[in-house]
Amino acid sequence: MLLIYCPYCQVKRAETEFHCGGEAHIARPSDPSKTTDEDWVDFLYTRSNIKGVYAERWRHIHGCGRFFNAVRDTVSDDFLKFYKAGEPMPDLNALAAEAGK
Amino acid sequence: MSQPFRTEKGGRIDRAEQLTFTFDGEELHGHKGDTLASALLANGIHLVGRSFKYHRPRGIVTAGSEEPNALVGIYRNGDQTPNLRATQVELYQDLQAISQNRFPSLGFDVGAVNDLLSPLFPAGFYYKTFMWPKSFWDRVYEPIIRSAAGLGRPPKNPDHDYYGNQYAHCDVLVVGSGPAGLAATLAAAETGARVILCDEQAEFGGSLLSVASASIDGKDPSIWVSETIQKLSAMANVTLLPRTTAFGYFAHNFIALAERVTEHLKDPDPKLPRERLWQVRAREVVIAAGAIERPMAFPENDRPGVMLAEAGRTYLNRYGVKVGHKVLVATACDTAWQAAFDLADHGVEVVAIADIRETPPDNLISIAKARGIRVEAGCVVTGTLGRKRVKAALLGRLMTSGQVASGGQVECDALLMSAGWTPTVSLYSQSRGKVVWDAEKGAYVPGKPVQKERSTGASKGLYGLQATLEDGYAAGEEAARAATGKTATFTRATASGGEAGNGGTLGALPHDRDASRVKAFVDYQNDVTAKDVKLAVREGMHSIEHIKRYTTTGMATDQGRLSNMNALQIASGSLERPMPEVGLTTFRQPYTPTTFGLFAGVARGDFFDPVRKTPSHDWVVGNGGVFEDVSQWKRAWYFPKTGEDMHAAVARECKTVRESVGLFDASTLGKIEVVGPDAAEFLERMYTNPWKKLAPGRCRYGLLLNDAGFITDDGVIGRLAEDRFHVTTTTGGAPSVFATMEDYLQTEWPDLDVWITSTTEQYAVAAVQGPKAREVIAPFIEGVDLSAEALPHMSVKEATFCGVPCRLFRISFTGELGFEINVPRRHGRMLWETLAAEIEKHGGTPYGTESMHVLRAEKGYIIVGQDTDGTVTPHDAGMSWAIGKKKFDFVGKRGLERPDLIAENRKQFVGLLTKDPKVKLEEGAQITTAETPATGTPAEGHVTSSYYSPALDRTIALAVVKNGHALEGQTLYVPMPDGSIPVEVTGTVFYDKEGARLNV
Amino acid sequence: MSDVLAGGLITPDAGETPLLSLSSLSILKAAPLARLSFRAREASLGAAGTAFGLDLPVAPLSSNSAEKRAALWMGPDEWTLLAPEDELQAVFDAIESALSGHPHALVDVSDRSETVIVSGEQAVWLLNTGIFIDFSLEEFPVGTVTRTVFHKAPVMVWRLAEETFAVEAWATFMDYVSGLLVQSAKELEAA
Amino acid sequence: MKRYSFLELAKNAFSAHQNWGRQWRAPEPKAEYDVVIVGAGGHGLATAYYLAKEHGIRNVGVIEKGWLGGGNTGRNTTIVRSNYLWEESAALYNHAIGLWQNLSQDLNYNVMYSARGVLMLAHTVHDVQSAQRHIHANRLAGVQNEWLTPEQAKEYCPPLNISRNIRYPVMGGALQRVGGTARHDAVAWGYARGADALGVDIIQNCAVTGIRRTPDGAVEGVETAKGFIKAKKIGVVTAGHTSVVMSMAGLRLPLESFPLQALVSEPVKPAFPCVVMSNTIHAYISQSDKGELVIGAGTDQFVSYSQAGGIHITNHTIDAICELFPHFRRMRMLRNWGGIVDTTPDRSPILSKTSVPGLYVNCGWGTGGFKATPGSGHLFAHTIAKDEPHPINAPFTIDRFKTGRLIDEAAAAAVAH
Repeated sequence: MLLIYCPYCQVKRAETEFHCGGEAHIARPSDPSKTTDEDWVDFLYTRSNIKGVYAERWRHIHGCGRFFNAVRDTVSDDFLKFYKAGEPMPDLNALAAEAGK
Repeated sequence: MSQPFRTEKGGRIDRAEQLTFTFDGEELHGHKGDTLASALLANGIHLVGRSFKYHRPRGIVTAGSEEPNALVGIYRNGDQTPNLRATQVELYQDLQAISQNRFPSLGFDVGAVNDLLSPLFPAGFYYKTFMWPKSFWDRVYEPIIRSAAGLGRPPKNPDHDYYGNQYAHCDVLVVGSGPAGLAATLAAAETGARVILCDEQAEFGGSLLSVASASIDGKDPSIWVSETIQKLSAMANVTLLPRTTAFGYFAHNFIALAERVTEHLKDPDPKLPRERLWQVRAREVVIAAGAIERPMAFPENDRPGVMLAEAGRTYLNRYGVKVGHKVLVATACDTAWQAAFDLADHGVEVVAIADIRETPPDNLISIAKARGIRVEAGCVVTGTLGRKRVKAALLGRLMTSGQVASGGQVECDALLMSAGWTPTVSLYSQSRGKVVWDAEKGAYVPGKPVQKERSTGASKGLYGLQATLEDGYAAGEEAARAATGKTATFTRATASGGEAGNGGTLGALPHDRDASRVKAFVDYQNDVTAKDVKLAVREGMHSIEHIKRYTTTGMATDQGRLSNMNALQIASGSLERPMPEVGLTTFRQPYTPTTFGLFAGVARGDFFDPVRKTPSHDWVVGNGGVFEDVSQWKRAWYFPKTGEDMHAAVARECKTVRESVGLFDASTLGKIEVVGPDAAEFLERMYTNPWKKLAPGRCRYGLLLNDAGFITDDGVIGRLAEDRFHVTTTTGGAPSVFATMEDYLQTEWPDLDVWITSTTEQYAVAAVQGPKAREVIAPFIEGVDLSAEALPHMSVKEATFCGVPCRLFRISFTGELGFEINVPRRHGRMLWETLAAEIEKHGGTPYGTESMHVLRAEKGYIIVGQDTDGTVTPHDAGMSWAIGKKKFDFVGKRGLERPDLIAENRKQFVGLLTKDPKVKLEEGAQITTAETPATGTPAEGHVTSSYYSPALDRTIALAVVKNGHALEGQTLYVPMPDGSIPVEVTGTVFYDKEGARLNV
Repeated sequence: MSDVLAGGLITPDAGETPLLSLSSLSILKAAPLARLSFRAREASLGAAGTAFGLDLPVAPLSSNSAEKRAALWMGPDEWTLLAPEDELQAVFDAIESALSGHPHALVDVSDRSETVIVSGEQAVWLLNTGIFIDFSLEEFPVGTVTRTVFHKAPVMVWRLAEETFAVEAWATFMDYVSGLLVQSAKELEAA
Repeated sequence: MKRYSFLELAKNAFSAHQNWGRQWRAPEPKAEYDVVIVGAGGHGLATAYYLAKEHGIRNVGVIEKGWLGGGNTGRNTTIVRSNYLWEESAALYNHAIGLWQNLSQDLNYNVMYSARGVLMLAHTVHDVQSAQRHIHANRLAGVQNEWLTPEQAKEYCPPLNISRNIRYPVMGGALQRVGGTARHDAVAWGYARGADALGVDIIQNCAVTGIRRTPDGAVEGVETAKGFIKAKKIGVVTAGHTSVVMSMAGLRLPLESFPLQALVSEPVKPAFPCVVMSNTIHAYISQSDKGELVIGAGTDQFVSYSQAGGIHITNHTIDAICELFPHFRRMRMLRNWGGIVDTTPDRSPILSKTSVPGLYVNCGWGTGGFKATPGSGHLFAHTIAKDEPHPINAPFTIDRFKTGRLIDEAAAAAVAH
């Protein structure tokens, strides 16, 4: 059971309070009618599924209810960073290097 | 009352309290403080079980949780728990134990024939045979194998014990309470840090409880233990957990502990949990799990009476039990000598110390000589004699050539052995740490920490009492500092005696016997011999994981803690690769076998999953209603009157609704209040339908898709004000609809000024449906004009019901005139009972979900999740009308445009009428064009809903059929095992096609 | 229990017998009250606080209380406002009128949930049988309020005093929550 | 290949089993193969075996990062069944059932396929509807599946608790008698031995680090820990790690990899005759020939390659098992482990050519790949050999996610009303 920091509540809580929302920074096209089928499948289903450091969404569903993002190493499950929704994706390579991943 | 192997004095048992127990029905005696194993040994009983594969007689080998042989069943409350380690079972009055894996008795076991046939049963033999004739595998061979395998018998009766759960946080968790663990606990506790100390044994102290020849601060170590424990128990920041095994080390410093609360008690209070799961988040962890002694892999090393030297010492010093009268000590290291000395000091005849080393330390030799013990250096055990108990051992002399020369035979009734020590790295390994090979110690030791932990003392290969204490203090201090930044000064104890020993060996020992005839066991429980490991390598199993799986070594209930190192060495020799290159298999949780009930915890019966009940629940129970489970809810399914079955009750309920009036509890439907200036814009984007022009006071049916374009939910949405909507969802879909809305709102459209609030539980909802619905509610409603003109179909108004504020919807899921009254939940029961009494006056009836399904099917309304299954688009469902054509976007709009969602041949929602109006189709039945389709014919679709319709006095069905909308009037077939049923494709509305009944 | 806690709002329901009453622990049903879910952006907080008669807390997981009023931080744009049962409409109207023109959402959720009061020296122990939160005073001081999970049910926990907690759950989950609390607490009755 | 038999076993007993040969070689990789299979799990080894046996393509190298059978093949709960809802799925898994029935004899290796029956429980009205739909669809498709009442279910599986007083009472179940279990390691080893005997090179402890492509985009070979290996065709069968390997060829897939846990109890005497699954309360259980209760848990909610899940997942699995089989509450867990499952959005696999000429992928089996092993290998071999799918696996393309022609096995379990 992971230990997750909610950047809104500013506490670490057990994973059971949270719902994972999958890979982060996959924006819904702002004008879907102008997207191709390829673009749409990328938005809907294609995921980088990275083995290593990646950014994902979490929602503090049994807490403040907010979505936020986290950078996690999918090999060790260690979190490297938590940040609020809307903030830009951090430099994953830099975070990985810093954490020695 | 004789316990012939009990010492005169000494040990930590309570000699004043004698306990009676039975083993295989035989009445025996022991003392408080005994384990079942020590009590059996005190009675001279070594033979306690039969091995897994060859059914060989087996005795107690260890004094700890790693015991491979002494697995017994314990009877309690008329049922038995299998596979308990006798070394861990604390004795209580009238304890009943039975041996396992033998038939008819432990002494005479027919399964022992396997031992004679063992040449036919090498590792992996079953992969090479039992293939002919083919049908014999699961009919003949497998049942035989299954009944021969297994250990104890499973419990027969439901377990009525209760299991507890405790979540805990601490600064420092210390696992193990030997010298290192106690020192670490003290050091951490002195800083004020919150410390939890757990130990799998009943008493704290670990190895300190079995030493006879050392002191701490000038005192007997066990006295230092009690003083330390006394001190720790007085500290508010310390939690002491005896009988508690740290069995799992998970991500983010989460450690699971199993506390055995009542198992050691004769008559535990039923209010106490049998066991308690501790789920601990520790800032820092100190692993002080110690080390375990390694058996020597010599031929016939499994004879009852052959046991580990340290176990012999523990039984003597801790339990006051002599493991034999004539004991041979076979060793490769110094520590076992101390066992010989202690036994000699208690008057046991130590027939010899056979040390495989050419030159054991002089000081040990002189102590032995002083006690008159024969010392054989460069000497190895090459076999044992005796069947159910060792009688004698064969000795061999190691020659410089590497050969072994016979060294004669010595008589003994117990053989203590030690091949050296193996640090317990299980928890470290579970923490995802990588063990490293320490060639000097001949052991795998913890490598770099991966999580916030450190190993201390013997669990990292550090031995010697003083060194261990110092290391423990340092580990505790470091852990506390890392967790809290705090330090403290305190007095440290110093030890004398208990020096670290040297020596040790790995793998199969050399002997002068016929290698093909003798068995030197590596894994006792699974009957894996040195030969098996070599065979696996010979057959190409070169990965240690392959060797493990092929031979099953290390897969027994001790998870290889006793066997791994010897097996690895043998593999290493066969593979001609050094140990570290062979690698070590992964240690998995649990550290020792852990009760299922502990994991299940409180989740049983009604606490298995919350039972959600509506305010009408008790009334429904009182009126004979039957419930169905819909997600976590209990929903009234139907209301049978005396003598009615479900069919009759439903037929009556439906008819009554159509003819007069019915009352339905709609409280379970999800409700979401959407509020804010952008509320309409938000719904516009979420739902397929247009919302901006919906006037306050009016309702509209809303259809929700996912972005792939498939229907996921639906419900009626009422506009209460410009900026306020009351959204309803399906019962099961409520949580996911809410979560989906939050997702889009927060992450895609954070600029919208709108917020959503779940009000599912704020309101109790009663639906009154039927031609008399208006008359029924009229007496209780104030503040609203109920006339068709003022309150037309699909309206919503705020009003009061019996003076209670309510939201009154005029909507219908039956096709009849209908109202849904939402009152604050606390008034729900009043609402229901008032209406129930009122409808009775009008000849009405309460109705349940089944009738609701029938009534809506007569009208062709879909049920999401029954008529749709996540692959249905609005077009398929015949609901293109629900799509706002002019909308810029909504969830699912783009998905719907994908090629296969607009392709020909999609399955479309239709009605079906059987040619014979009495024949009711089965839901889920398949639909074909051919009357007698060949096997493998693709189905044209399937029946999604099927009922007897009281209104039509015939059966009706809804279905999805390929191109169904174009097939109206055509005949298709529903193939059933006893023949095809012809059906006609129809529209989906069977009753009141014009909707006249709604608009009254 | 002191009745000034939480603005005197969280009080045992006079009509209910205690669910559990031991020297070290009691579990009591709380009396009904007015509960409002208030959602808004930061700019509207001042006006809302004035209308409500109590400032809305902005520190995460904190609460403010005054006589007959309590405001609980639920999220960065979400507060639960508590008032006596009979003041529901007045409070609702006051806030609505003060905030006209400010985007916000105010929803009556008075009946959505029920509360039990868990108090006594074993209160933290009991909560930790089902809640994975560190309730030490350093980590969870008096006044802290949070949503979390109790076994399999979502709940809200509000620390009213060192040894007193309000545990709120959606109404249909309360049988489960209070039932399990009582069952686990029975252990304390064992010899 | 020296054939195994009882006679051979007896003969070898006289020579103290000193003369058994290797079950497979440990060859060095050749410079070039006609086909390189990445991943020596059950599916990969089966693919190699059938390439050699049925398509005469024997110059095949199977490149494995660790030890053969060490991924999900050696970590699953060994359930075999084919009673899937959609015609496409049922055909796929039933193809495997056909091969399972003769697999021991075909491989001359006892894989212990045991058709002891798979019983899938229904606990709600919706479950019953769903089960009935499966049974009707299966009957038309020629797939065995039948409905049992609670009493019949109890008769088939005596330990089952069919009391009406449990939280989610058993309302019946769908039984596939031909379903059951097999010995997972034996499947990998049997295929390895069979493929090896036909000339296939199985290269263990050799990680693939890159997929080299020609200027026109087609595959050229794989970079490995033991150097470059040229290949005309490459089949990727690396369950769990598919995204990692496919990204070496520049392809992104609709996959996410989740931890999936399983566990066994201590061994006990026969206590459980069949396989029981419950999707509603999330549990499946059988008893191994060794006597261990083998229990499958759920997946964690986040992508992870750690092969370790949270204890709360295990807790929920065991509470469900104990609810259905309350006397197992006193049984004890012996071992708990995790695998990595790559999961598609429609919970059906991808078994397909790719946009890269010469590159084929077999992935996305989610939690249920073991049961398909022989069929998957057989069809994948066909797809690679012919450069076009077999009709059975033709629907299992990557493209279906784009066009929307999903084979949505998850949808059938959709939440109801």
